[in-house]
Amino acid sequence: MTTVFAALAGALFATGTYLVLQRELTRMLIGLALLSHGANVVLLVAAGDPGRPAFLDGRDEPSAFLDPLPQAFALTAIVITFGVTCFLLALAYRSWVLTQDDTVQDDPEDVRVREEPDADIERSGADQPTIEAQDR
Amino acid sequence: MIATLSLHLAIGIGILLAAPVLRRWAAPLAAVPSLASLAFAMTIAPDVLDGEPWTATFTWVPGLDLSVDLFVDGLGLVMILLVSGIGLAIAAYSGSYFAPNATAARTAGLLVLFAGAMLGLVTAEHVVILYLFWELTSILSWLLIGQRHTDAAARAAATHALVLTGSGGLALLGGLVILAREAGTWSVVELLADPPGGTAAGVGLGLVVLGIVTKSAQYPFHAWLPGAMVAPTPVSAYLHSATMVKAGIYLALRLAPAFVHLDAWQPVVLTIGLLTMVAGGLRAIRQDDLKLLLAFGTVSQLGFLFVLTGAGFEYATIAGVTLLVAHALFKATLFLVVGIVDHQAHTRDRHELAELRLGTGWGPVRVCAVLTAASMAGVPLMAGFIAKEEAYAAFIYEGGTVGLVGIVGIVTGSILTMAYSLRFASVFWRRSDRNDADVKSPSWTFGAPVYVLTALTIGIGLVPAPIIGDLVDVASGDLLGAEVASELALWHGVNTALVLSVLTIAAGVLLWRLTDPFVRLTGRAAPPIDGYRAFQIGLEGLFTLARVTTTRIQTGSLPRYIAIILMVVVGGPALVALTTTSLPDLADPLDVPVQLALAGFIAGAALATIFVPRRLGAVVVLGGVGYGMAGLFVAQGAPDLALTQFAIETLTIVAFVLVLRQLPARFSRSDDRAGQIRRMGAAAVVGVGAFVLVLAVSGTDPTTPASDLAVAQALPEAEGRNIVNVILVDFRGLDTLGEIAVLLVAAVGVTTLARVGRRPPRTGVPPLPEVDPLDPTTMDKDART
Amino acid sequence: MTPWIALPAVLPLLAAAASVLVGRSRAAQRIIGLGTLTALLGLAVRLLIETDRNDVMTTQAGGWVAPLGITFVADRLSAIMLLVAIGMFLAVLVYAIGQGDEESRHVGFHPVYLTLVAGVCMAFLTGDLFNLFVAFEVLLVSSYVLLTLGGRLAQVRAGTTYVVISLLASITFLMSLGLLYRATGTVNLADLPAAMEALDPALRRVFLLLFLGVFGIKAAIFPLFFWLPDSYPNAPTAITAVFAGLLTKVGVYAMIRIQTTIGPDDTVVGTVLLVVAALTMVIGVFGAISQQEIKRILSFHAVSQIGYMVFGLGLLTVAGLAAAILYIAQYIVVKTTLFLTGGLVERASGTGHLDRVDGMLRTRPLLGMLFLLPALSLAGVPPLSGFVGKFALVDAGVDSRSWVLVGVSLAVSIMTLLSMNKIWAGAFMGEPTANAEATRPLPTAMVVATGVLVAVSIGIALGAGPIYAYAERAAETLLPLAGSSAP
Amino acid sequence: MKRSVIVDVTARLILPSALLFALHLLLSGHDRPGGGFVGGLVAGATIALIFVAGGMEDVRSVVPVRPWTILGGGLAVAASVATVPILLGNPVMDNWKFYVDLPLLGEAKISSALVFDIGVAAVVIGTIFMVFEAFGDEEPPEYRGEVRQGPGSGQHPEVGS
Repeated sequence: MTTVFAALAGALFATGTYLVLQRELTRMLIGLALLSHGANVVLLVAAGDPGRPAFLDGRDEPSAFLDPLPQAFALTAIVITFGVTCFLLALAYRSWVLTQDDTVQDDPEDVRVREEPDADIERSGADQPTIEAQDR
Repeated sequence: MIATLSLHLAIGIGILLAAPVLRRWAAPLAAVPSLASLAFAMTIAPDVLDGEPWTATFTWVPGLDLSVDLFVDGLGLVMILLVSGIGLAIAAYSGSYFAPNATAARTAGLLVLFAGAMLGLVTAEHVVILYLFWELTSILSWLLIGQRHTDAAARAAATHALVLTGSGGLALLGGLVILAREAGTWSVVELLADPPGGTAAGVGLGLVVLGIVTKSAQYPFHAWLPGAMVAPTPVSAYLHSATMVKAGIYLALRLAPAFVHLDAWQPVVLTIGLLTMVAGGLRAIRQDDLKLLLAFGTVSQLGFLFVLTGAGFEYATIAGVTLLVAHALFKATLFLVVGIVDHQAHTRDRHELAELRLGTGWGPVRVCAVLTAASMAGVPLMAGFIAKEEAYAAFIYEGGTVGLVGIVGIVTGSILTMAYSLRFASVFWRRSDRNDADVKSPSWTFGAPVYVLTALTIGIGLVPAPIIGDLVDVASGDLLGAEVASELALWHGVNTALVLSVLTIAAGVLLWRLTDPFVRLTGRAAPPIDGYRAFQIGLEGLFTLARVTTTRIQTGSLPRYIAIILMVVVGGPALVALTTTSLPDLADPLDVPVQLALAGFIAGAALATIFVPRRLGAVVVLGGVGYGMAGLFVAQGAPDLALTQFAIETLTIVAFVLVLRQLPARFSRSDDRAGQIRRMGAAAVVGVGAFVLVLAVSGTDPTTPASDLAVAQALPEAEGRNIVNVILVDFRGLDTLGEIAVLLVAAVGVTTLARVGRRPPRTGVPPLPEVDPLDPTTMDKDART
Repeated sequence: MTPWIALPAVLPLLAAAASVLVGRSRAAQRIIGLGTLTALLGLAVRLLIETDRNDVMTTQAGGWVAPLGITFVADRLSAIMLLVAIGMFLAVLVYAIGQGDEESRHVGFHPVYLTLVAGVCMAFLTGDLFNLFVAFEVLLVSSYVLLTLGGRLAQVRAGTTYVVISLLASITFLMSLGLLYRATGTVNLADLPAAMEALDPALRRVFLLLFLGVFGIKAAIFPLFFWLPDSYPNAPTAITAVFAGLLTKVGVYAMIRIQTTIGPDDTVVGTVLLVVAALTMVIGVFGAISQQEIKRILSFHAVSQIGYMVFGLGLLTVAGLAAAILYIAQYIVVKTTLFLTGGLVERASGTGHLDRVDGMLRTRPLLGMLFLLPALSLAGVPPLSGFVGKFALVDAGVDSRSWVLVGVSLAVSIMTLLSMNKIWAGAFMGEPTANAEATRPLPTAMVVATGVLVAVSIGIALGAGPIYAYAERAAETLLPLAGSSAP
Repeated sequence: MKRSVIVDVTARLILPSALLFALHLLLSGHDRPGGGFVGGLVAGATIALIFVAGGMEDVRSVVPVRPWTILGGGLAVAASVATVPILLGNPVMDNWKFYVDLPLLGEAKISSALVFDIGVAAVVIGTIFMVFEAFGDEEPPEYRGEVRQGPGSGQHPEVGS
């Protein structure tokens, strides 16, 4: 049984990772959602073998229940993911409003550091003239 | 002593803070701590001279055995007298040298702090406290050199000094900590009384020597010192001749008797010291700028001092202490003279100075300049002579290879010293002319420190024994752990040392006459790069290395970051699991086909999200994954979860649709094949990683006490039948509380981002910058004016 | 049972709710924020004193017994972290109020700032890994929102990097929790060591690595740190100060917790940590000396300095851990101060770019001092607090014969000094640039908040004795089995 | 968004029953599937329904309070349940309950869990409301993209504010 779930988790993580590595924010968002589903599958694995819903109606052996604790974890996680997803959507929206572009660009300051190598040395003061230059 | 140090700290900081107010009062105020320190030295002097070192302790971090342990023995007393005595002279001098402004006041404040640090250094008895004050002197010197901070040269020189002495300081710390570990004590005295041996101690000692060598401007780390001459002259006079550069010498004096028995010690010390002495002298004799001449002269003399103080045998130590005193006196004086000249004539170039006429008022200064230069050259009747004579005698007495190498080296160096001293003095002994002077003569107060210090130089030169004899004896004795009677005197009779002195002076005069051809000759033999250039290349190399590394690693590309992070965090542990744990059998029986079908559906939908070309389409397929998950939850027996998943999935899709309607319908197509393959690779690593990790834990079958408790207590204690809900609101209610806080914050963020800067729909009036999308009052009207 | 120790985790949430409700009145929001943080500061002081008396204090949420309900635990480590954190939050809030900008422009600032406080406090106090996950989510979501308040392009871009990578950390955290529960049946930290005993030691190591990786992302260790320098500098100054000063340290805190809980004697992982520490120090400082902008330089240092803390942790000795704790405590203050000063420079000159600001020393000497002291402290110059921390680490490293790490940490401090010199030479020395005339006056609240923090860091240096002793006792509680060794 | 009479009428018909169902889920959550989350979500779904029917204006006119109040109030209630017991010297989020006799419904249980769940539901509803507030408004096309910025420009001045 767990092999199936392990495979499902693997599939969700793989597809999620693939999408998260795209440059379009929308696809990254979808990838994140898939990864979250993957984590929920792991929580389902943690809950163990399928069982009865965890309701106490007096008929069941307690051990027949699906472990309720991971269920509670998953529920909390699902709601949190929802909140964060909404926020990311807003970020994507804002990004679109500002740039009319759905892709994530490289960090401009990193690019600048890469392309303007000389500024550092000047800043360090290493190439400044010194009094020793007067040495004859 | 602690009170004295605190006084330095308090007055130093006070002057810094009140600099704009103090102005001309800063210099007199700066003299106070030095006076206090001298007074303190006088009170303890009788005991110290009787062989009773003064000690004090102040606990700091007991857990790390850090305490401010101080002690003053003979050498400490000598150093206190030098540091505070010359500090006093500098303070007096600064009052005339600087214009009374805030910058000058700040310099004075920093100098006070520096004096305090130096005093701490020479009285520290705990190796870490020694390092502490050592590093403080580096930092303060950095600030002092950089004082004229609008000058690019000053900034560069400050950086250079900081990096070199700072690195040396860290080497020193490393070395001291290793030595202390090996010796099992943090106490300087105990460490030296029973010096550790072995490889580790050797490495530690090497690092300590590295610290000494950088701080005391020995070759090849000397170049920061001439560079530091951009500092105002009082600073140069104090730091770079009399005090800071002596820190290394001071430490060498302390270490030498303990470690001189090591095979490598004397060769290392002699090589570095003599090389520095000769090379510094060679540079000094070709300088036209008087301050630079003195700077290289200082480098040379530091080499001389290092040889003497590091040599480790009795007479060398005595000579070392004597030269320490003599050098501080004459070098400080000479710098002050240059400062006066520079201040009045606005030049330090000997050719330019030769063109200028100095009035009669210059007489005393010129006399002092020549006399002090004579002391530097080691001419009889001067303090320098006494020291050099002792040094010659010491190496002659020692004999052997060390004696021979030493005597040849220091005679060579001293000939050079004689020559550059003459070069310096010749500027001042020219006949001056009448009253139509080009240059205004210095005021009496400006010259006073020079006159006093020169008087001391002559005094010691004439009658050394009464003035410093006891001090030198006690200092050397404390170092060597033996009774020492140095018998310092002007006249020891005609002996080898005296003959050598005479020869030195004669050769020096000859060399001075032949300076120009000699410089031409040696110029060709000069090394291809000098120390400064080497430092510069090193620094550039470091910057280049740093930049290349950084641009390789910090590419700014988010997908790259994600790939690395996921592969490390998921792939790494999975790899460990794969290789070290026993994974269960893959083919375990599958008894619930519904789950298999659902899992297949979910996986298929997940895969499909990759290929759907339209945004909305991809979202709908993603919804399929979510509903599939809900189905899976039902199948496993988790209806609450399924219900929540179902509702959330629906809302998520709605939110997606609301946003995506603004965006283009289709994803852009990229033809980046290599990128696709890299992405697939990363995806495979992470996917397989997750698979392996789940398998790795699937073989375990733990008891779950929390769940059992939840089942047992839900109804009787929490009075709820839905265990999941009871967990959420009772047993683990805090999780839920955190979770709704997340929702609230997300809502805040969503509205901020979605509505910031949105234009009012109908009015057409551009909004004010202060439009607040989150303000409840604007929520209704969309804009506030 | 000491119920009040849970108060720092929930009181700010109540305050946040109140702050939302009084959204129309900025004055009321300020009173709520400052009042709550002042009250928390008092609580934190009390916690510090009482944990020292009792070693460990616990409370069960809702009164439910141990693995069922969530346990809150306060030991010396949590107490010292909490105190420093709340102190920073208070100082930065004062600074932010003085600065105005985001604080006055957005109703959401105060509530979200308070939820951030709640998340951080909860993370320090919880004894339950899933609750730690929730605490992380609370503080992370708050940080997302604070980072992007204002919605400027640079913020949105930085926010994207930050949010996506933080989310990945959260997802992997959740996955690890699932795996852990499956393997051990518990997420309660106190139960973990016993539950782990039943596991294959190899699997135990897998878990340790998993959690260290997850927390390592938040702590910004090599090679998981990339997001930090690209995101932090773009937030409003006050926010960056809290983030760089504090948030990454929550990650380090979690690393310490998990290491001491499930792998206190796993020397293989300890060695891995030491390698990571060395690389983090070096790569971080390399990044710092390559940058031209004050906040970016400081952000790379935030990475580099994490290496020192991981160094202390990786030694797996009481001395190492004590040094790490002392280092973290003093570092949070120092780093926050530096960012605040950087913000003052930006405020005064309109930019933090070293090419465009010069001669601040001439125009604002006081600012020079406010920068210099923490900068030197960061570089470990004696006798400032950074030196004590660094010395403690070096001492512990020598103790464990970790020569390479000792060497690297000393070399990195000189490079740190070099890059501080770069800011000093670039922004403070030199002729004031033309835009110096356009300088704006600095609000008193900003300067005072910064000045107080400088004073606090000096206080830490002076009081290093008792603080180190406290840290040592904290480390002894965390590593009861490892022997401490004297020099 | 165009208004459709059918959708409009349907929405208004479904609305009360949906809200009742949400209330039911909220109150019975302790014993049956449901609870604050699910109740809140269902209630939130009704907002979606109104939105589909009449757009944001209708939503605002139907819901009498502003989302900020719902959110803040919800968190305040939930956080109070956690905080107040500490101030009284009990564990954080201590549970309590009492029973009241209601005229029609008989004995009813009022517990900390119920109060807490109400707070949870309020926050969920508020969040969903907020999402619609954020994205729900139709934007006139002429305002879109006016603050466009080329990619790669680093320093960006106060865009759009």
